[in-house]
Order: sequence, then C-alpha cells, then structure tokens
Amino acid sequence: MTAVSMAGALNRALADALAEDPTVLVFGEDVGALGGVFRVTDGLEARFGSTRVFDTPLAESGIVGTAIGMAMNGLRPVVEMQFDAFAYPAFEQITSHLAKLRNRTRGRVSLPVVIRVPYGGGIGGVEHHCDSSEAYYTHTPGLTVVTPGTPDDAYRLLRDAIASPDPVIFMEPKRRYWSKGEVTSDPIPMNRALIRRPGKDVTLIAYGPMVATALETAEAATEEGWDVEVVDLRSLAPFDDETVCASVRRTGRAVVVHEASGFGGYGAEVAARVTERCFHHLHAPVLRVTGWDIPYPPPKLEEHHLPNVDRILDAIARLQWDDEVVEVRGA
Amino acid sequence: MTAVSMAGALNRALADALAEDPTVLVFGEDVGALGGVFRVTDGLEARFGSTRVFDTPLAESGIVGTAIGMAMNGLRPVVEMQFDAFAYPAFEQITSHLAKLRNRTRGRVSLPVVIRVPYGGGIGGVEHHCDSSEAYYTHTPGLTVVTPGTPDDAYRLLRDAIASPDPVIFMEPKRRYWSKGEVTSDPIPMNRALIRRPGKDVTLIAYGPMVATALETAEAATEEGWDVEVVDLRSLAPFDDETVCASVRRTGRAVVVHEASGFGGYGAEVAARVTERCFHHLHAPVLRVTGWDIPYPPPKLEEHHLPNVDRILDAIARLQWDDEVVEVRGA
Amino acid sequence: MVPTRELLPTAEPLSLLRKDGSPVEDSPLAMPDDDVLLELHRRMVVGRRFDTQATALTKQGRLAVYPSSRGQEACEVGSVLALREQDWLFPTYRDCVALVTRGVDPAETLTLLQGGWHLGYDPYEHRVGPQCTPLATNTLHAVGFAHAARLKGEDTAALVLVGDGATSEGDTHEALNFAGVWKAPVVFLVQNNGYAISVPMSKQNAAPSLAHKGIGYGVPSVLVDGNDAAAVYAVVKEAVEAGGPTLIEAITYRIEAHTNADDATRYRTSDEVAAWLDRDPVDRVEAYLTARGLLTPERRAAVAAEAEEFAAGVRAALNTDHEHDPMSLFEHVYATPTRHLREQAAILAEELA
Amino acid sequence: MVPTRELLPTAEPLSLLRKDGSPVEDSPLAMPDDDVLLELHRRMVVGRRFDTQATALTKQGRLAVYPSSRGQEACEVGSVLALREQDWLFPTYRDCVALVTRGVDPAETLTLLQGGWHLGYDPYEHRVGPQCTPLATNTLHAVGFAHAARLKGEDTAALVLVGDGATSEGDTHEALNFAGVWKAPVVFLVQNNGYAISVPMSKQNAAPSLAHKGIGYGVPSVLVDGNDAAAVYAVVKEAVEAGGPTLIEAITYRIEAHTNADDATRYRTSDEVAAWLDRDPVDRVEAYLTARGLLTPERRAAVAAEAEEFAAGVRAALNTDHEHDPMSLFEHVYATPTRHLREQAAILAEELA
Ligand SMILES: Cc1ncc(C[n+]2csc(CCOP(=O)(O)OP(=O)(O)O)c2C)c(N)n1
Ligand SMILES: Cc1ncc(C[n+]2csc(CCOP(=O)(O)OP(=O)(O)O)c2C)c(N)n1
Ligand SMILES: [Mg+2]
Ligand SMILES: [Mg+2]
Repeated sequence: MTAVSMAGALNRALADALAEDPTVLVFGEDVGALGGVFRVTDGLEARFGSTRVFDTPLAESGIVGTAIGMAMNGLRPVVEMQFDAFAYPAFEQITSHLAKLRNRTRGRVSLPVVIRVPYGGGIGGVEHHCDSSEAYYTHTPGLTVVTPGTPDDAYRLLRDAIASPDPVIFMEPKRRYWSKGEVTSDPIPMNRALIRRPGKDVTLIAYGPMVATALETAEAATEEGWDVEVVDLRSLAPFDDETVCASVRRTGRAVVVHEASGFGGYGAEVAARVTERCFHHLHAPVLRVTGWDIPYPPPKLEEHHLPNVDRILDAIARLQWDDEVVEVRGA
Repeated sequence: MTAVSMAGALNRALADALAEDPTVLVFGEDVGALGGVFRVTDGLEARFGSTRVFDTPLAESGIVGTAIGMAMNGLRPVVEMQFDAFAYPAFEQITSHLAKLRNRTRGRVSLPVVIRVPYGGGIGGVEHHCDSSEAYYTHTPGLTVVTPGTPDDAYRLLRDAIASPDPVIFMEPKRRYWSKGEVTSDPIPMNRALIRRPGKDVTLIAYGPMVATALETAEAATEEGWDVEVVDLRSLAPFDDETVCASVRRTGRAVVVHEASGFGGYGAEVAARVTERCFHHLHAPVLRVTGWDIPYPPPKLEEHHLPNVDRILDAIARLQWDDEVVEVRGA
Repeated sequence: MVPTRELLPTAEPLSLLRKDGSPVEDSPLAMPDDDVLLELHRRMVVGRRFDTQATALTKQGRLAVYPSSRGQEACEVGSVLALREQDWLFPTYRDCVALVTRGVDPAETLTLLQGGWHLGYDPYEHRVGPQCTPLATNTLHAVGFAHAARLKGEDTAALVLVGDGATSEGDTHEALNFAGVWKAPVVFLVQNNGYAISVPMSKQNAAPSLAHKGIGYGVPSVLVDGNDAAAVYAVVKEAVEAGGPTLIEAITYRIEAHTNADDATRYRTSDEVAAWLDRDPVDRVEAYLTARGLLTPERRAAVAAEAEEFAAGVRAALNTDHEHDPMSLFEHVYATPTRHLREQAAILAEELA
Repeated sequence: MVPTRELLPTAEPLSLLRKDGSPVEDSPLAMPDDDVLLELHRRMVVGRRFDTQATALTKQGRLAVYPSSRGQEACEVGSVLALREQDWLFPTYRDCVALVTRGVDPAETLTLLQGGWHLGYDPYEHRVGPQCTPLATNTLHAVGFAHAARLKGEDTAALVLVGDGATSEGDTHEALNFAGVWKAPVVFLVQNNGYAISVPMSKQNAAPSLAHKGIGYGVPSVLVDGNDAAAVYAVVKEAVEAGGPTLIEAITYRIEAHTNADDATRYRTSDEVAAWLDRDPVDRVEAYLTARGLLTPERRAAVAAEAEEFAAGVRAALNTDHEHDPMSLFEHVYATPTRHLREQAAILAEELA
C-alpha cells in the first residue's frame, strides 16, 4: 500500500461510501465542482453525479436542517462545514434537533447524519478559520464526536461515522490534511481509543492534530529518561474510559493535550474523569496542555498559542517525579 | 427592607439601571407590553417608553447582532433570550463577534452587552425550555458568565453586569424566580465567589439554581456529622480560584454540583482546576453531582435527572472518610 | 403556473366563503366538492371540541401547558385535508388539531404537552413530523424531507406549518431559499394569527404581507383568508399538486391566549377578540352548508355527538395516570446505549431500588 | 418615495453609463456632477492599483491571503464616495478597496490579511466597522448601529456590504426584517459578483433578482449595474438621503479567483471572464470622461502617478517586518485582563524570557 494524505484518505472514504450505499449523499458549500476548499470532495460530483454530491446555497443552518429532513426520509447525508467557526450558525439545528430527535421520538427517528468540521489551527489561517470547537459538541448528549489523528484513522473513522445510525460530528484536524500515511483496514471500533505508543512512566492523552505532536514529544522525552505512553482518543464522545484509565492506572501520571482553550475545554472532562476513576493511582494531578484562554490568535502569533513539544515536556516535568509537591501555577 | 422575589429583584435592577443611565436599553421578545414571559421586565416599557424598552421581531441572532451594533454606537443593550435553548440561534453572533470584538479591535471597540438567559429546569417545562447551557459560554474566551443564587445577588450581579464594559452572559435560574429574599447593597465584586455557609469538612461548590439545594444539603449533612462549607460561585467565567481553592485546601474534600449534564460540563473545569491546584490537600477526588448525560427530560421525569440533597449527600459519603479506597463508579 | 400561484400574492386574501357563509362568486379558487366541505365541517367541529377539551384539562392540571388553536381551525383542518396520503405534515406546538385531523391518536398528540415524553406518536405512522418547538426550524426539515423524496423518485409533498412570528427567524429564509433553488415540493403555510405571544404584526414585519417574501426566493406565493376552510383547502391542494414550493399566508386569529400560562389582556383588547369571533371559521362553513341544505339538523347533531365522544375519549385517556419509566431516559439517546449511559442508568436504578 | 426606490426593483439594472462609456439618456438616475465623476475615476484607478499590488504581495508571501475585488471597483468606490462623513461603512473581507477609498490607511487595511492582527484600524477613526469574515453577520451590526444613531437623534446612515452568497444566510433576512420594522437608515449593498467562491447564482437563489427580497420586509429595493460607478454612486446617495432602509443589488463580477488560494478554472470558463473584462468599470468612466473632455491626458497621467505612488507606499509598508508582541494576545480579551489571563501571560512571558 502506498502512503496517502489525510485529505486523500477522507476523499477515498467518501467515494467508497457513495459507491457502496446509494442512500449516501455529500453536500455543502463548494463541495461540488470545486471539490471543497481543502479538496476533500475532489472529483466526487463528477463521479457520482450532482444528485448525490452537490453544492448548496450558503447557509449552514440550512445545510444541517435539510440534512435532518433528508435523514428522516431515509438518506444518509454527509455534510461539510467549510471551517469550524462557520458551523456556529447551525448550532441550534445541531443542538436542539440533530442531537435530540432520536430521544424525542423514542428511537423511531434515526438521524444518520455526518457533519464534517475541519478544525484547529497551525495553517496560518485568519480569524474564524482555526477554532477548535469540539467541546461545544462533546457536551451535547446525543452527538457522537470523533476525530482522526492519522490518514488511516481518517479513512476508518469516516467510514464508521457514515455507517453509524447516530449523528456524528466528524472533526478533521485541518493542519494534518497533507500529512501522509498508509490506509489499512484493521477493524478498530469507532468508539475505542488507541495506544499509539506504549510507555511506562506517564500517559499522554491526545487527539486529532495533537496526536503527531504527542508522538514527537514521546520521542523527545526519552532523552529525559521518561517512557511516555501516547493514547489517541479518536472518539471524544463517547470517551473510552477503559483504555484511558487502564493506561493511567499503569503509569500513575497523565497529561492531556489539545489546541482548544483550556478553560471548560475537553481536557477538563478528561482530567476530571480520569481523576475520579484513578485518584489513588495518581502521583500528581492530571495536567492539561492547551491553547490559552483567548480567541484564536492571528497567523503571526499562533505559534505562541499552540501546544508544542516543549510545553508538553514541561508539563511532564511537573508531574511530581521526586516526591516534592507539584508546582502550583496560579492561585 | 422587605423580601422580594428574584424576578422582582431583577426587575428592580433593570429599572434602576434604566433610570440612572440613559444609554441602557432593554429589548427582546415580549419584553414590552407583556413584561416578558417571566415578568422580569414588567412595567418597564410603560415607565421608560418604547424607545428604551421594546419588543423586537422574533429572531435571536437578530437581537444579539443588532445589540452588538448598538453597543458599537455607544449604547448598553440588555437583551432577553426567552428560554435557554432559544439562545442557540444567536450562537454565531455571541461566539464569533460578541466575545471577540474587543480583542479583534485591540480594545478600541467595547461591547457592554448583557444577554439575560433564563436557564435550568425544575419548573415542569417541556423540551427546550430547561437546558443548562452555561458550559457553551464559559468555554468561550471574551465572555463573562455570571449567575445569581439569591434575589440579593440577582440585583447586584445584574447591576454589575450592566455596568461592565465587557459582554456578560447573565444566566437566571428560572426555578428560583419566585424564591424570596432581601436585597441589600453590600458591594461584593461580580467576579468573586461567596462562602454562603462556612464548614470544616468538605467544600460544596454550587451556583445558580443549585445554591439553595447545596445549603439544604449542608443542613441535612449535619445529621451525618459532616460540617459542609457551601461556596456559591456567582461568577462562572472568570472563576474565582482564590476563594474556591482556599476553601478546598482547608477542607481537603470537594463536591461540585450543577444541573447541566456532567460530561464536558462546567463542573469538569471546576474539578480539573481545583485538582491541579490543590492536589496534595485532597483526600479524595473532587466529585461531581450533575444531570445525567441525556437531553433534558420531560416534566414527569425531571425529578430523576436533577441533582438533589440525597445525591449530593451520597457523593459526600464517597469522599474517602475512612481511609478506604474511594468507590469507583464505572470503568 | 396557475393564476393563483404567481410569485406575488394578490392584494386581498383569496377566499371562497364570506364571513356570513355566502359564497364569493368571482373567486379564482375552485369551490371544493360538497363531500369535502362536509368533511371540513365535521373535522373542524371535532377539532374545536378537542381543543376546548384540552384547554379544560389544562385547567385541571392534566396538561403541563396547552397552546390552543381555537379560531384557526380552517387552517388546521383545511390544510391537512388537502394533503394526499403519501404527503407529510411538519407541525408546531400549536397544531394539535391538525394532528388529530391527520389521524394521530389524540392522547399521543398530547403526550408532549402532558409532560410524559417529548413526543407521543410515531412520525412514520401518519407521516407527521415531530411537533416542533424551536420556531421555524421545522421549515428546513420539511424542505430536506421533500427534496429527499424527489431524489428517491417519490411523489411526496411536505406541508410545514409556521406562525407569523416564526417567519422572522433566519431558518424560515434559508428554508424558502433552499426550496426555491431545489424546486422542492414543500408547502409553507404561515398561520398569521396576528401575534407572536404578545408581539403584533406591526412590530414583526413591515411588508405588505408575509406572502410577499416568496418572490425573494422565486417561490410562488398566495395570500388566503385563513378563516375560510374552503379557501385554505383549495390553495393547499393546488400547491400540493403543483409539485414545487409554495408560500401561503393565511390570515387568521388566535382566540385564546398564547397558552394557558399567558395573559392576553396585557396586549390586546376584548373588542379585537370579539371582532374575530364574528369571523368564526366553523360558523362560516356551517352557514354555507346549511343554506345549501347539505348540513341537515341530523348531520349536525351527529357531528356534535361525534365531537362529544371524541372529547370523552380524550378525557378518559388523559385522566388515566401512566407510569413514566425513569429508565427510559437513557434508552434512546443513542441507537445503542453507550457504556457510559449504561453506567449512569445503573446508578439511577440503584437509587430507585 | 422616489421612483427609483419602490419596494420592487426594476426588471433591468439601472444604469447611467453604457459599457462603451456612452451615457444612458433616459435613466431615472441623476448623473453625478463632473467633479464627482472625476473623483470616482481617480479613486477607482488608485483602488485597482492597490488591489493588484496586494495580489502581487500575496504571491510574494507578504500576505496570508488576499480576496481581490478587481472588477468590482464601481461598487467599492461608488458606494463609499456616496457616503457622508458621519455615515458608517460595514465591510467584508473583500472590501479593502472600499476601505482605502474611505481613507483607512492601506497598511492598516491589510493587517488582517497580512496576519499581524485581526484588524488594523480604529473603527471610530474613519467610521468603518471591522472587516467581517463570518458571512452576513455584519448586516445586523449595521442595523443595530443605525438604529442606535436614530435613537440618539443623530443623522447617521450605515452602508453594509455583502456578497450574493451571503444573502442566503439567515442573518441577512433578520437584518432586512429588523431594518424594515425599525425603518433604520441602512443601505444594504449586495455585490452580486456571480459567485460565492465556486457556487454560481443558479445554485444560490431562484428569485428574479436578489433585490426582490426587499418587498418581503417592506424595504425599498434597487437593481443597479454594478460596473457603472456613476449609477452605483447615484443609487447609494439617494438611499442614504432617503433615511430609511434600502436594499441595493449591484450586478458585477469578480475578475480574480475568490482568493489567491482558489483555483477559479475549476468552476468557470475564461470566456466568461473575458466577457466581463469587456464591461470594465474603470474603462467605462474613463471613456465617458475622455469623451466629455474632462479627463485630459494630463489628469490621467497624474492619476496614474498617484496610483503608482500609493502602491509604492503599500509595498514599503508591507515589506517592512514588524514585531508582533505575543503578550498582546492577552491584553484585550477583557477590558481589564482577568487574574486568570495574567497568570497565563506570565507563563508565556517566562517561556519567552
Ligand atoms: C427559536 C425560538 N425562540 C423563541 C421561542 C419562544 N416562543 C414560543 S412560541 C413564541 C411565539 C411564536 O409566535 P408565532 O410564530 O406567531 O406562532 P403562534 O404561537 O402565534 O402560533 C415564542 C417567542 C421558541 N419557541 N423558539
Ligand atoms: C458563515 C460563513 N460561512 C462560510 C464562510 C466561508 N466563505 C468565505 S467567503 C465565502 C463565499 C462568499 O460569497 P459571497 O457572499 O458571494 O461573497 P464574495 O466572496 O463573492 O465577495 C464562503 C463560503 C464564511 N466566511 N462565513
Ligand atoms: Mg402567531
Ligand atoms: Mg459573490
């Protein structure tokens, strides 16, 4: 097998799903002739025709709202939000309907809708193009939220998301669109985390764009003598307690990393949850390495915002290695 | 001073602000002749005229978007969202503009806008009328999020919110609208938490509708021999680390309570943060007592969802009192 | 395009029956057949009785809340009877009478308002979307549904009901626009009952009529007398048969307060209500049918009896206390409950044990 | 109401100059004075030079992204020159030429696209709202701003620029509706440049024209030739003076790709582009003014020289590397940095030390 970019893997997943299941539709802004601003839908309209793959008017609530209606009528829409912040106009349709209709109807209405959301920064994008909005969705019961860290997972998770009877928010780490890897077909269930690198000393919990950064950090950490285990969550909701907690109970230390602002971010749930369940195995509090609690910075300053190897190493260093009290930052 | 309901206190705060500052405006759906569906704006249009207090067309994005424009032009809009879930159509205006415009303009544009959001359940409301949406806002840098637990705080926090140069999401615990209390004028800064009841054994962290429940629990806990300290957060963003952490370091145990679903809820931040900062003072993990991770239930079942005294006592009981390992629930 | 479905509506609402029940001679609309008119009458009488029964049950505390459609029966019944069996209805919280007219079980219609669950019926059984509370959001569901039918090669139209206030929401605009571009077979019926809770039209919209929105999307638009069941039936039927999108504004009036929780005296006069009582939709059809000799005293009595019986059934159903299983809270959040929810369900089960 | 501002637009776009620069004799619009026409020409030439300079700088990596408005100069310049000093402009990412025409410093205009900060200028200095990226959201800001001015007793109009694609967003509808109800002094100028990135009008809207949306809100509407600067100037001026809301659709074309990152060959033909190059807005005014003897070779040369000088200034400013202070990230999130952000700032400062 040859290496393929994450964008290419997503394209292949869409193509395979369209080919296998005639009820699958792909639509959104610029997904047709243009193939999407990131070319993830490249060639699909030409191949599958414009009743299966098509451009919509420019209206995100409209895209999600009509997708809901189509799903009620037996189709499986896969829709694209052009950038993370441009999904916000659809927030009511996502939160009040997409997430709740199955429950509202006691399971009579299934909404197998996938919303693809390119998210995160690191691409020099101007304001509104680099938000990490996962926490808004993971706090909304009824939604499944997944995010791939590798091309392989991009393919598999998107196939699984499309096959899911539940609505899935599919978060695509846009700065990894061009990273390459092989696409295998190992059947790993969509809702399980994966240990990307085994280690004994500390569990580094990452997802999406930060998986590669976490692996890099683990490499660098060997120089400091730390054997870091890297867990790629893959599924943010539901959270795979079993895999993560087993790892933390083994290592006794954990750091969780994401690009989104820390305050009320997804990492807070990970830290709170892991602590609740593994308290007596922990040598130190679960630390978070995240974006600052600020709006996403402009291109020239984003490097100062994004978690990087140094910051993660620094957090690891603060994990109470010498039995002295962990350094408290702030009040 | 005579006791006044929380709705009455809010009404008084609006009236006093309108009277003192000619740039204050009150608008939204049904806030005029009707006085709002909860009567919080009762009598204001008659008293201040319909250029200061007025009904708008039925469109929440429109309400917040025009409030932003008005604030840019020197006014101080106080707008009402009729119920929590009906603020979702305004999510883009809140998240992409209200929260970010000061930062975008390097402080040149101030947006002193208050968005009043009646939130939470316990009133027998049908679907979409009982959401606790605070976590969506607290995770959005640039927003201040406050919520009163008493009529007194309702008055003071709303006055402070209107006076604030920053946008404030003012979350009103609708099931406490009719609870009564005195309105004093102690100047407690908007961003500080308050110890509502001192105690030695465990810190119970609550806000909004749960403050009363927490105080009730503290009473009940005395029977079990636990001396519970109740902290009313008042300000969810920013979070008052000082007050809360000082309490937890004193008691060594903490429980955080809210109505919203637990997963990725505001309590996750509280637990993660307090643990990061007080790890070595904790005898047990910070536990959360929250709504389940489900859409808000219908009226006949809401009692099974909402945190209550028993559930909070149960969490307190699990706080490692006898040096045996805390019971882990779930994987 | 037929003359009554131009991009711009007529200046005056189309009608077939005057308020005294006399027929409008020069109407461009086709008067429905006699059996349809009799059926409109019967369903409106039953619908109204259902509505007053629900209001009464609310006063007795059997419903959490009830938004009455009294005065809007011509819209509720006229539009639904104009649907074909394969068509779908996308209602709001106010459209219980439309639902029972469509055949939804009255107790299941009231489940939402009674508080037992968020919805009582199976949408697929009578092809009725869930009663929708977030205003205007159902317009998009209807457009998506209808477009999907078109893509699947099915001849299905969607009728979506919204209020005057809901036309101000962005979703209404997006839905009309998608429907216009896709030529989706959707009938948008705006029941302009004069108010959005307390807010009158003058504060809601400055257009000559709400139907004037249609042209901005290339969607044919119709203005109709919403208290004239024959006219509502005729325009909806024509719109369904036309196959593409149509925007219909029906001018009507909400006789009761917004819901039982509302105090309408704060924002409208009793004179205004009285004037509308004088334009009653049921009386109007009754007068016409009686004048034509079609509505005999016997038939009228039979319809009244049927309505009473219907109301008795509603009473019986609603006065029965049902068990509401707390464990059901966890069952349908996902197709298969997650491990996470199973854990939470176990905790609740333990509490209840 | 003046004849050119009815609720429905004319079937054909209003114009003053034909594409060859000859005047339209029977136009209902008033031809601007000669000095205005000369100013329109001057600013368009300068604006275009600015635009090509920005495009060039983007190719050299000095800007993160640049959305060109080449071909849309009649809209960008004509509308801005029609504003009075006290009026406000609410632009989008595409409206850099409008901004420099309004007097905003070119380097500050490009700050957003250069990547140094989210906005470079002080909105209050030239009465220009922040360049707006989330589509259509600025329409509501303009309405609120204009309504506030009215409430404060000030005679201020707001001009809001949006694209054809942005008219599909719910916010555009809510803004038109609020403006209609409030009679707010807002001019909505839709630059219909044929595409929303790759999506053509045929997939965006099925109305006879976008200006046909106005009547649905009681907002007077105008369809204008968007490559005719004289006509754009005239209709915007009339709208500003009218005092209430107006919806103007200007038919124009985006000559360049959506941004430098876009590949327009994927969705449009070069023949189509060529046809629009033939309707160039600058050539048109130039031809008219030259025929009238107003644009002498000397003046033309002077304008060209001014444009070159302007471009040189842009180059100089953009080719200078600026320090971007990381600590500024924390400064303006709140009026006074919270304790929480001060803690984070301290950590970053330590990292950088
Ligand atoms: C998005 C949203 N905002 C606000 C509400 C609260 N609300 C419920 S009904 C109503 C008025 C609706 O008026 P209209 O659309 O005219 O329908 P009617 O009730 O008159 O049938 C309002 C504001 C809501 N349900 N949804
Ligand atoms: C709410 C929102 N959705 C999507 C986008 C991404 N986007 C940026 S420009 C654009 C096309 C806009 O087209 P149009 O309104 O016609 O303006 P033009 O670019 O042609 O000037 C899109 C889809 C956005 N900026 N905001
Ligand atoms: Mg109404
Ligand atoms: Mg365009």
